[in-house]
Amino acid sequence: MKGKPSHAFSTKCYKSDIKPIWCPGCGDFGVLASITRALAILQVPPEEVAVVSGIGCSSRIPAYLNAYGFHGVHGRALPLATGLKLARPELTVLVAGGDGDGFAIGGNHFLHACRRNADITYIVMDNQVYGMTKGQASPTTEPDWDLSQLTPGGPGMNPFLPLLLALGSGANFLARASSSDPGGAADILVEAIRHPGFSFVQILSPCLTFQPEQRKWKKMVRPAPVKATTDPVRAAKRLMTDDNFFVGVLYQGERDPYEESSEEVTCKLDSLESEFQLPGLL
Amino acid sequence: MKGKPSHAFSTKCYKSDIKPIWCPGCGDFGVLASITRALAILQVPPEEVAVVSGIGCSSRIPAYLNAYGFHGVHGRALPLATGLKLARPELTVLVAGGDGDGFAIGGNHFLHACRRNADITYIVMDNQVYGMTKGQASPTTEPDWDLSQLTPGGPGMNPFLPLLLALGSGANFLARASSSDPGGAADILVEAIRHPGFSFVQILSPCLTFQPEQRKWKKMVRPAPVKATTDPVRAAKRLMTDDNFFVGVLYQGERDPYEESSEEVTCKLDSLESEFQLPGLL
Amino acid sequence: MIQERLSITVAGSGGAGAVTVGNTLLEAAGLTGWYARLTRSSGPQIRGGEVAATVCLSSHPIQSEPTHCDLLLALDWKNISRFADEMVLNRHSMVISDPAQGAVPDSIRDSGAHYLAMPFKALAAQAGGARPNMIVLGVAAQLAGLSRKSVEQTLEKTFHGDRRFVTGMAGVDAGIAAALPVNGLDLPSAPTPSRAERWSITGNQAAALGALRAGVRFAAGYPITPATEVLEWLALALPKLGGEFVQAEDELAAVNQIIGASFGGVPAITATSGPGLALMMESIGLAVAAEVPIVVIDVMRGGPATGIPTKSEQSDLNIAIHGLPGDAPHLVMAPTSVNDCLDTTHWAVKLSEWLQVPAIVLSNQALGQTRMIDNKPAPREWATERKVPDQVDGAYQRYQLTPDSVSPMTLPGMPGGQYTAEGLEHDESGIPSVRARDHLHQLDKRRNKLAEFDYGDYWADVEGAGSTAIITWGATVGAARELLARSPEFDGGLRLIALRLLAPEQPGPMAKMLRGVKRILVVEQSHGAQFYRYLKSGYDLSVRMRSFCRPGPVPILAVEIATQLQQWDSS
Amino acid sequence: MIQERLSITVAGSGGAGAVTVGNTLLEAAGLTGWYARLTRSSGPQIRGGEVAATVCLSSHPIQSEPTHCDLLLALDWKNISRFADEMVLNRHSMVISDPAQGAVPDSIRDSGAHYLAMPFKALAAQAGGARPNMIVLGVAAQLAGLSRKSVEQTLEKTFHGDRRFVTGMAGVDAGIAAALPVNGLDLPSAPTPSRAERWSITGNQAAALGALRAGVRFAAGYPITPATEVLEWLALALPKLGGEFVQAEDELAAVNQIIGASFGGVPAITATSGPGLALMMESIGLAVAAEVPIVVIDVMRGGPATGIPTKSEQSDLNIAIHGLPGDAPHLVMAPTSVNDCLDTTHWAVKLSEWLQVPAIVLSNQALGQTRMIDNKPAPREWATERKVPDQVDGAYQRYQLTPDSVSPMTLPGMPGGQYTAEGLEHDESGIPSVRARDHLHQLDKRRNKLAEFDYGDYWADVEGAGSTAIITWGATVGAARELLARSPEFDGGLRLIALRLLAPEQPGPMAKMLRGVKRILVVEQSHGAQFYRYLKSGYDLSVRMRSFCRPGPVPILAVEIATQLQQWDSS
Ligand SMILES: Cc1ncc(C[n+]2csc(CCOP(=O)(O)OP(=O)(O)O)c2C)c(N)n1
Ligand SMILES: Cc1ncc(C[n+]2csc(CCOP(=O)(O)OP(=O)(O)O)c2C)c(N)n1
Ligand code: SF4
Ligand code: SF4
Ligand SMILES: [Mg+2]
Ligand SMILES: [Mg+2]
Repeated sequence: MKGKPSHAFSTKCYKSDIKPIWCPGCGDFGVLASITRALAILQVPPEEVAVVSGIGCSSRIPAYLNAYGFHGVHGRALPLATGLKLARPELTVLVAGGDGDGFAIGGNHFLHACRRNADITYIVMDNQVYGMTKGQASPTTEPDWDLSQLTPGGPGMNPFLPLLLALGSGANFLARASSSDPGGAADILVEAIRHPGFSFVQILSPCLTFQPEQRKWKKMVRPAPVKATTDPVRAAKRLMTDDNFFVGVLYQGERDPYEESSEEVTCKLDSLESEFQLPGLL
Repeated sequence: MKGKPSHAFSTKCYKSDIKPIWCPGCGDFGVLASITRALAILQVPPEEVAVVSGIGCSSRIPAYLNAYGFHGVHGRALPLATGLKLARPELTVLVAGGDGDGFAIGGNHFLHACRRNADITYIVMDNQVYGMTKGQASPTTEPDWDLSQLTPGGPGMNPFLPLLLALGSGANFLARASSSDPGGAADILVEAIRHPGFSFVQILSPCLTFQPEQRKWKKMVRPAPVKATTDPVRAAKRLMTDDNFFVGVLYQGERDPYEESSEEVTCKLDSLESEFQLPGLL
Repeated sequence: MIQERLSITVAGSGGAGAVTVGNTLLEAAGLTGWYARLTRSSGPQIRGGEVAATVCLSSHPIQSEPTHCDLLLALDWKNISRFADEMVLNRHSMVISDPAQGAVPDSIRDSGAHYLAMPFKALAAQAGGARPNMIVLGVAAQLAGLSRKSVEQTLEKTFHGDRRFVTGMAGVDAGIAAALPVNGLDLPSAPTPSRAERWSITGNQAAALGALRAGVRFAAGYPITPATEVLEWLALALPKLGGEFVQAEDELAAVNQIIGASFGGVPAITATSGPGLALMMESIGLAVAAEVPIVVIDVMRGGPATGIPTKSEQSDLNIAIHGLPGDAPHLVMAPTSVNDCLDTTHWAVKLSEWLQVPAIVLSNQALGQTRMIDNKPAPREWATERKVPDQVDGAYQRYQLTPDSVSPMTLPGMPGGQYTAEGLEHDESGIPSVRARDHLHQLDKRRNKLAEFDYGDYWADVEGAGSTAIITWGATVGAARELLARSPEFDGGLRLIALRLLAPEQPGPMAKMLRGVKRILVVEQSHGAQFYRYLKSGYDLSVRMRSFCRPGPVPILAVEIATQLQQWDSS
Repeated sequence: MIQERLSITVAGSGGAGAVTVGNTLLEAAGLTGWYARLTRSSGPQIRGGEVAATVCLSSHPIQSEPTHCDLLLALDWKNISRFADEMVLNRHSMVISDPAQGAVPDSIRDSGAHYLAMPFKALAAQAGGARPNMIVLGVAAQLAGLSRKSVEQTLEKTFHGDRRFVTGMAGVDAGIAAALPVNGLDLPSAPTPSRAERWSITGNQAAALGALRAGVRFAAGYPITPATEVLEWLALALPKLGGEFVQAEDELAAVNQIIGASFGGVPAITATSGPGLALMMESIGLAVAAEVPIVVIDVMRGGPATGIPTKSEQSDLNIAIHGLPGDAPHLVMAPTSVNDCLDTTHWAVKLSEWLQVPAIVLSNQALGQTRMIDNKPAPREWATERKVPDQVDGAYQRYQLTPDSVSPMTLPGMPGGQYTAEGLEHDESGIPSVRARDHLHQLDKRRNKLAEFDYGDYWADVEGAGSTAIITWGATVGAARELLARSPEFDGGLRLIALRLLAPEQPGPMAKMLRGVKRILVVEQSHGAQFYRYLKSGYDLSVRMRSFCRPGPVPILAVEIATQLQQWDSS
């Protein structure tokens, strides 16, 4: 099997023993599997991994992993993870959550994380719906999806293309994966985690409870026909014209990651304080 | 003179008698002039115009206009204007503010306003700095601008391209103008206001106090060499490769504007209430 | 104590159909002339998790939680312990389960409840493939004395004519038959069918309706448990009434959208819960400073932080009253029952419009998500409309100082009324000002317009005339009301004071209500005694005062209040 | 009353150089052994607006605002009325202006101040093209008794060796000469040069320094007046100390970034003002629930809403204490002087780390943006470090119930310590739970760890032993302190109680401090008596209590407090 780990940490080492609250058939199970598998491929010790999330069905994932986790408030996982990564650069920091958490309430942090380019990996489990609150339209919901009472007749707006938004705001590693192929998704995650700087992976992860049509996704996803481009203009064109079902790494640029200050102490606090000292009396 | 009004409302009709707090030479004076001129061209009665803003030097603009105005809190002008427009569709609603207000704290609403496509015109007076708080880097500041103590050595990140972000989130009318040419800017604003749905105009508006180099902008701006495209892919390419000094309408798509519900009353409240009525007793 | 009501809980894992049974019992009870109430409790799972539906039947309107469960029907025992805290079983209770689902858990066996085994699954199989929950429905109906016909009519509506109706009724009949020989339930007296108009409504729906009655024609919101249904009903109704609903990108947007709409002259509302309210506070402060009327409904859940989203508490009182930066007087009010969500919201809109100030309405999960069969309240009227001038003569001053401190407010479109609504401190015309005098004048104005308004009697309900007062608010009022109804025997008698208007304080009216009161028990569902402390800070209550506070998620019961009073008596 | 200090205001339109004069006077005074203080007041303009710089000199450390202005030097009269509220002129005052700038405004003429005309501009022209503000500097130095040498040394530093130094000194000399014949200023006694270490620092800088002394090595923030300088100094210092500063996209991001850093084990801080604090509240609640230590400095300005960004007030007390949804105990503290910003912030970090809870530090514009020449406080030490286990044995429970209710906290990287920090209610291991028992246990824990901790004497300062107590906090402490120093004559004597720890309340220690007190005046700079009401709600103070509250932007003076007490005496 591709990417099967043969080392010290098995995929099981990364699973906690808490039973997920997810509905039977929820795509998030596949995402969970892909993350544990990716970590096993990377052989990073569980205690050196931190997984940060917001609120949503998908955002419950940290507790299901054996790693340090933070289940924060709705929409703020990216800044929390940014603070963690800049304070503790040696950790492997993942952020995982939903399309509502990331592109509705959390949209601003998404833009700015792409621009800032701190070395974290952002996994969005995109089911085009707010699952946790029982099925409302999210920013990636189709205009004619009419199953929510909040948007009778459907939201009536074109969905966001998250990968395009990320590209436009400066992200440097863009990939799409599918929860129906945890092995394939794991390989993509491995690349994303290895990528220096911010990496963004959209994982199509069906919500069969509120988006029963997504059952079909499994058959619709297929590998991207061409390799990842390093040209943002070409990437933009691809993202604006593809049908959202190509999986794989789609763009990988070379912008330098956000530079933390060195951890070296170059100055003692006392000498900084002396700035306020008065010179000797006249 | 191009666009000179010859009708009932002169540009002066749209000016209030409050003296701006702006520094001498601030680009925002030019923007103010372009707005009054555009309104005079459009001959919309002052009481049917509403100008909404957030906080910043630029966001002070509503009070300098003779129109209904709302000087709200930092970063929330777009949703406030959206609510106003949807509640009162017959008004001409403008939003005006700065790059900090719009792309830092207000970034999420910017994305969602582009997607929602309500019929409002958003004018960002971009000076690549937080003027009001005495000069910190904004999301459009160059990476090496090192005049703020908050970002010693410069922010070190690529600036956002606001027009590209708007395109990526679904905006349908994109233009750039310069405060140094209020007449030209006015003509662009006229087109923007006439455009059905959300229109976004980035006006380069120097802050000579904290960005003295922007004095040069006047000489750097020039009309875009080609006409506005209607093809988003082509627009993306242009926006990703231009030097940010082309002015003019750069993209105009044809997506339908956000549809308010009709103002017609199709049902009386009583009959809606009857949903809760119990059927007669058995 | 005479049995006045009957409480039936049906529990089972997700998909087993406990909720269908609960809904059917409620509707059938309504058809039979009972007052009824349905609450649901579920685990964190969205689907497939365990759920408990509790139906309470009574011949009188229901105010509060049942003190114990009369009948527990367990479709299975999976995760039943999740509900243990919320379900009081004692020797008056009867528990029925299918032995095929395993042994009765210890906690339930030890409760002293009378136990009965009934092979739901086998009975269902015999009844032509009905689902076991239909057996349970039949058993419950029979034991509660609900007619077969009322169940039939309800099921028919639910499944409109579909096959499930026929097999369902087969199951129900089998259940009825199985229950016939069972005795031991202490049935309340059957209801006297009444001609009063009844309705079946949740607090969240009632709040939405109250807003519409008050003239709200714009709403915006971001989904959040347990407030989403307020938004859902508004989204459904507003377009039909010529209004508008917007699903916002977040709460920051939602509150600003309604501020914009209201600035445009359209009364506007949003609904949220604690975390969303926190995000709205900065902009609610803007509405205070710029004097724009808006209403924010906070359907409270367990806190702090994400807390317990699906359960009830009254712990957002602090933030609702004190959560704005600066000195920012505004209205805070709270419905005292499911039905009262209607009128309190209606009133909130009317006051907010009149006073040009934001109103926060504190509902909670226990009110918002409980469905009641109750008397439909007669429509109320309040004559307070927004003060909009017919026309503008001369120089218009938006923030003019007036005798009642409310300034006429022009609306966009009105010639000569142009002004800029301002979140910076300003002078009377709205021009920003840093001068001490302008600041003081506007602060005085914003305080006085609220403090000097006469809110009338509706600000609080008083019941009884005893010398021991129970002061409480919100969902907790029901338990206190029940105590008053049941226990007039307390030494000196009881008096209930239920505040509907929480802020601003009403020292004069409160003093009147307290005449003859010797001691006060302050009852609330919070951990930090938020209400008690608020009363201490805002009123000069010169009698002995005690706090009884307890956090959620379990509702406060009349008996707990009684215990507190008894302890006080004996201490 | 003996003149103990001297207050000099230099006013002029932007670009006229009033601030340069103020800064130079401050530094020169420092070189001469004076204690000094510089405040600035400006209009809304960013540049080119009018500005007033006020320097106060004293032979003793300065606690509070001057009661009046001894010397007003007006470079011009443009918009001087903007400062009218803030500048007390009376018959003890002297006003000097250049007649070429027009007539003295009525308000100033009517104040009774002694007036002197001096042709600044003409003198400057004569003095080889110096700017008029240099004339003013010379005049001020001469009248204040500051040596030419001290001015020269300061100007040399400012202009380091540049041409402006030479022409500047020519102007200064001309000013000194012009002032020689002037008499009429009531000079305070000259300072006794002291060997104590002095420094020149603002409250915002001191707060930043206090954080660093306490071990903060991560900060994030979004600029906002008047808090930005806290962030600026941190941004400058942190990289040199191996730490990190991030300019965030907004306040929602800033507070979450520091939560993330602190979760990683690095003590972290942010600074903001009212509007930004409001945006942070939801996530501060997260830090309460997940038990992550963070410190948030709120440099208060005038409220509500955008309010008066450049001026001071104490009106964020309500939101700081009560602004979180749910029951969310946390620390709120406030420095009592510019210097005390250092130690209070230091202490806040230490307590927050020990108690694993957010601390909100309420500074304000009057403390944060005032520059003082004062004694440098001796370093303080607090031994409270975060409880991090050396290693983990067996199953780690992040939210374990312990005797002091503080649970050991592992840090990422520590093997076996993996857990998920949780904003949902949870059990001891951190697994989400909706059970009443878990909720109660965790609520108790979060309350008790704060309520049962011994904060020692540092929680409040007490001065005097009189029977009339003044209870106050923050920037207002200075005025009360001054009153105590000046007016021991009040009947029964005065006692000052200055609270540094505002929440949680300390009923025991407070009762001790109040022994022998017969009445309490609660002094604060808010419109809504926020502090008074908070004291009433949280303490059982059995003596007579009165509120003296007044909003900003003008600081509260000792004399106002005295008047309040006198009125009380006579009522
Ligand atoms: C401030 C705030 N607003 C709203 C909510 C309610 N809420 C919880 S999860 C959620 C949406 C979840 O959608 P998504 O992120 O797509 O996750 P999914 O459940 O689909 O995996 C919402 C609106 C909240 N918890 N906090
Ligand atoms: C919630 C909040 N955070 C921060 C501020 C402080 N603030 C006021 S204006 C501003 C930035 C203004 O920049 P921009 O929008 O570019 O306007 P400019 O002054 O450059 O025209 C900031 C950070 C505020 N008023 N409110
Ligand atoms: S509701 Fe949808 S997203 Fe949530 S657990 Fe169920 S299937 Fe998954
Ligand atoms: S600071 Fe800059 S943006 Fe603000 S008024 Fe001055 S020049 Fe204009
Ligand atoms: Mg989703
Ligand atoms: Mg700007």
